[in-house]
Amino acid sequence: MKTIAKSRINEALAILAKESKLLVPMKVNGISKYAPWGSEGTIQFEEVNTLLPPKDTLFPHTEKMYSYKIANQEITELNIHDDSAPQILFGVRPCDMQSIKCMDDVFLTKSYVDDFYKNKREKLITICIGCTKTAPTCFCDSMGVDPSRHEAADVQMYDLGDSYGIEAQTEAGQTVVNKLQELMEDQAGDPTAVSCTLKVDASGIPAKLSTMFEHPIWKEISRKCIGCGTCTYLCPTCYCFDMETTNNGNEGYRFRCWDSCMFSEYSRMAGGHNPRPSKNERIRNRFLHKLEFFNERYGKNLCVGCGRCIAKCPVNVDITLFIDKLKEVAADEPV
Amino acid sequence: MSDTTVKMRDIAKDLLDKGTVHYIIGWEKGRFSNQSPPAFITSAAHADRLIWDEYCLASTAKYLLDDKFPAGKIGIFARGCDARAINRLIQDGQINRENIYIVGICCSGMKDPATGNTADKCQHCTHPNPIVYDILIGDPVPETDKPERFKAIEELEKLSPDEKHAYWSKQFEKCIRCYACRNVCPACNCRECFVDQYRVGWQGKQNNLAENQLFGLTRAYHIADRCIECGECARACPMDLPLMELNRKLIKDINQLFGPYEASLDTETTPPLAKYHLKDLEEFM
Amino acid sequence: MDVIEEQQWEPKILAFCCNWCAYSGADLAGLNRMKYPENIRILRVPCSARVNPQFILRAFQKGADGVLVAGCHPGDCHYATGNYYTRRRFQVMKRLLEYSGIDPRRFQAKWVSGAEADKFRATVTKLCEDVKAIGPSRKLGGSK
Amino acid sequence: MSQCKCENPLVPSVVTVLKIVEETSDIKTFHVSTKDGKKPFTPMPGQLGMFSLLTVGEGMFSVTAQGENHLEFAIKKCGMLTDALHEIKPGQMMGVRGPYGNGFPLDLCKGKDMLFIGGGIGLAPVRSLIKYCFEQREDFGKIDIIYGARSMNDLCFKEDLFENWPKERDTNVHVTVDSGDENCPCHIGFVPAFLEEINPNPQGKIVVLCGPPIMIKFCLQSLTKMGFTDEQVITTLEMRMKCGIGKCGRCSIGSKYVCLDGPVFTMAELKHLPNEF
Repeated sequence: MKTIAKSRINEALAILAKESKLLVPMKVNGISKYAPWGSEGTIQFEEVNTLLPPKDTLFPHTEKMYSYKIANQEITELNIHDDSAPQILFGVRPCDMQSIKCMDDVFLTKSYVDDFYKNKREKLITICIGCTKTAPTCFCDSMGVDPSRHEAADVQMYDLGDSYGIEAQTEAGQTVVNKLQELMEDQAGDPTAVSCTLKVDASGIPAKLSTMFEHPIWKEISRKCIGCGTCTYLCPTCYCFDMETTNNGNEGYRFRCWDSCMFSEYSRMAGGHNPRPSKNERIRNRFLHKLEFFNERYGKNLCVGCGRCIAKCPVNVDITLFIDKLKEVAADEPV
Repeated sequence: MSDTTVKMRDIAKDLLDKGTVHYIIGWEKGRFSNQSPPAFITSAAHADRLIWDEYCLASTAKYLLDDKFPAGKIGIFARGCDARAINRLIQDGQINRENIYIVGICCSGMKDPATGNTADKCQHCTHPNPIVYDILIGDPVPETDKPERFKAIEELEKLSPDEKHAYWSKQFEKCIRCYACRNVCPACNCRECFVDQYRVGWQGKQNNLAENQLFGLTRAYHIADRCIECGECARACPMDLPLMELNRKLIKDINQLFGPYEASLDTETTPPLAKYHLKDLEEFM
Repeated sequence: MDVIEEQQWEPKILAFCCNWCAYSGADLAGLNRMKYPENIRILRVPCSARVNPQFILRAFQKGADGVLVAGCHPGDCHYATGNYYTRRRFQVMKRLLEYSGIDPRRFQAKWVSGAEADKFRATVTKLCEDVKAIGPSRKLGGSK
Repeated sequence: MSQCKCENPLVPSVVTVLKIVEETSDIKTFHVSTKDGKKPFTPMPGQLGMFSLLTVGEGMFSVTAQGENHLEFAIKKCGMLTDALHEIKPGQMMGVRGPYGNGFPLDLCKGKDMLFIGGGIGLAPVRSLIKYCFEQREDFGKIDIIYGARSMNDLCFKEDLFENWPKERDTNVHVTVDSGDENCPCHIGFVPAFLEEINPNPQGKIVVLCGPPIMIKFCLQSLTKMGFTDEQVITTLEMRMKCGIGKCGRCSIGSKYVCLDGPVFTMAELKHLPNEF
């Protein structure tokens, strides 16, 4: 297998950063996230995963869509905003790669393609590094994700202790690997298999959930939720967005920004009617969307088992505890 | 800690069996050993889920707002900060005292699940013993004034305007506007928050430094004279913003300008910004 | 902001003037042909207590370089106690603005009675000169 | 279902308001067409368009009718955007994007008798199908139109209701108002009660039902009482729609997106969805 010594990884990064914007997992200002290589902060290849998911490289928290100029009744200018540039996402973990695959299904299929996402996605090269250790909150192998590799990544790298095994999986990945040719040696070495300590039995959940819309389990699970957006904004697969306008005199722009189904005014309609008035309906909607609705529509779970929501929920609402409780409870008998 | 757990469970069973309370809010173990999230015990059989250990960090008080017109009394285990939060909700007219049955617990401080040493909110706690309760568990813990809780603020005040701006910009750039700080805060109990009134246009929905800072400063100002320094906002923030450094700055100024004051030690004293004094300091002549 | 633009830059100052005193003070200044800088944009409010401190934050965010809140002298308020609340409110807000890095000279609160036309002119002129000295406001994400 | 031809489905194309017809005190119909006098898109009956006043916001409205080179939207004043829309004058330039939604299932309705039940502004989405039925008159059997509103001056599309449609072949129009004085020309009473009075027989009939939720609820009860099956009843759902292309999650019910898989559903389909609308 082709390998690059860990000591020479900075040279590899320098080469990659020449033509395109290179994003690496870093701790910037106390927060671990994907930041441009070279920005002040400490690079973190040894950490299990970042706190902020790579979601905002393809689906930014706030994204300008189009700007316009108005002259009383006329629309004098309307131009679409496109700031997509070639990017390389280095050091993505398999669970986040799976989340990118879920986002591709949402934004690129089902009769409409979202151009803002597509432009960025086409110019992105993903370099996935398999995990060699897991955090207590990781449960990706229970959700059908292999912690050591992911087939959708352009380049797959394995942590072999003092060097990284590297293999291209797409021709975009091959161009990247060719650029790093002179840093590579041939070395035998096989990736160490790793498995999560937190195990969950996620089989048969969509079928069971489809009969449990009125089940009392929702009230019991959602009672301690405080209705904030932490879980949805840290989740790599949450893709709900809102669109708003900002005006400044006779010009302005329309932007889209992340939104959370946990917020009270998320589904409030013009007349004041709200189909999900209390946190009970909202938690039900979020868990059903993650474990059943997305499955019905796209054929895969929307939860990739990264554990960020478990780690950071202020009151420890835990989707794995919910799945465990789901197993014990029969479809209709109360909790 | 463990005999407190036993007492908690006995009291809960007793209250639920006799029907004095409809349900009781306490803490139970989460999945991991350093997690003790809030628990809602509805029947005596479940009372054994209750636990008292050094990770019962989340406040139980604000859940009273989810049940403003309860079928029966609501039981609630309250530490020092929860008791002040209950006073805060009563004084803001959100709940009334007869609907709740408070079991006070003298609290000697909780641990930060990430680092294991004393949690920030407990380091600066000035009232660990509950100031309002129906029964009390444990004997009172010594209370000190802890003036050093304003030290970090004094450090920041010495900086130049540009350094201050740089510091707060770095902090507010991290904010992801998840509103966890607003949703845990007992003083944040408006019927409709200015953040949700998007038709009025108080604040844009974009996530950039300008809107984040507007939200952070506005929320800090809205609770300036009602903040009980429970530290839940800083604990709940996933991005670890130093929110208490904002709230404590306002409390420090209010103490200096209008005389020493601590929020919601009782439910009668009007908060300083809701009243005036003819002889107030004159600065705008 | 290159140098040329620096000279052409004119500060934008927002003044909340209470209808009964400060606004009539400004009116009187106009009647007496008093000259004060035209960068000031006066916003008439029924009482200085009507000014929500969040307006100040929003003003700075939307590009104001200086903000003035002018009300009646304590005791003269048409609504009896309005300006007592204003006094406490803006003493705290002034310090919070300073604490978050905004230059204290950018935000002023002053009592101007209906007869003090000259005090209004002096306050506005001094505020305008201070703000011109400091330069455009970048803080709180001030626009351009 | 015709595809939205502008290259980016989230960016509107610019149109001008040609004419504004004041239907009632709070409902206006807007006639729009592009700068070069053509339709921005050609929707099927029941499809929606995202109508945007750039400085205020966007809203999803059904295309109530379409001419050779203009589209018509009927909009009731009940929110921030609709208030602003009711202030504008002809000549105002707007943004429109679409067509969105699945529109009415025309193959299901072909060859059947049609029963249209509308309430208040609910007639607007149904009117696109009614006009289509009159254009392809021979494909459809008998047509009954039952329409109700709060009072005489709350009836919209009066010209169609009283002049054009009664003249059509094999069509009868029943109009009712909730309250009116004795010399009011049409029936007085609520739509569900009026429906039971007319008592249409369910044989070979498709019902298109659209109106306020309370009216839909009671009409459904009377229809089932009269023997109509769930497959025969079609309705359009009014949900909060933001993107219109089935991505943003706002209009989701269960795994379905109302703006993409709807807004037209048969009652049978609606029964399968979790009742969260």
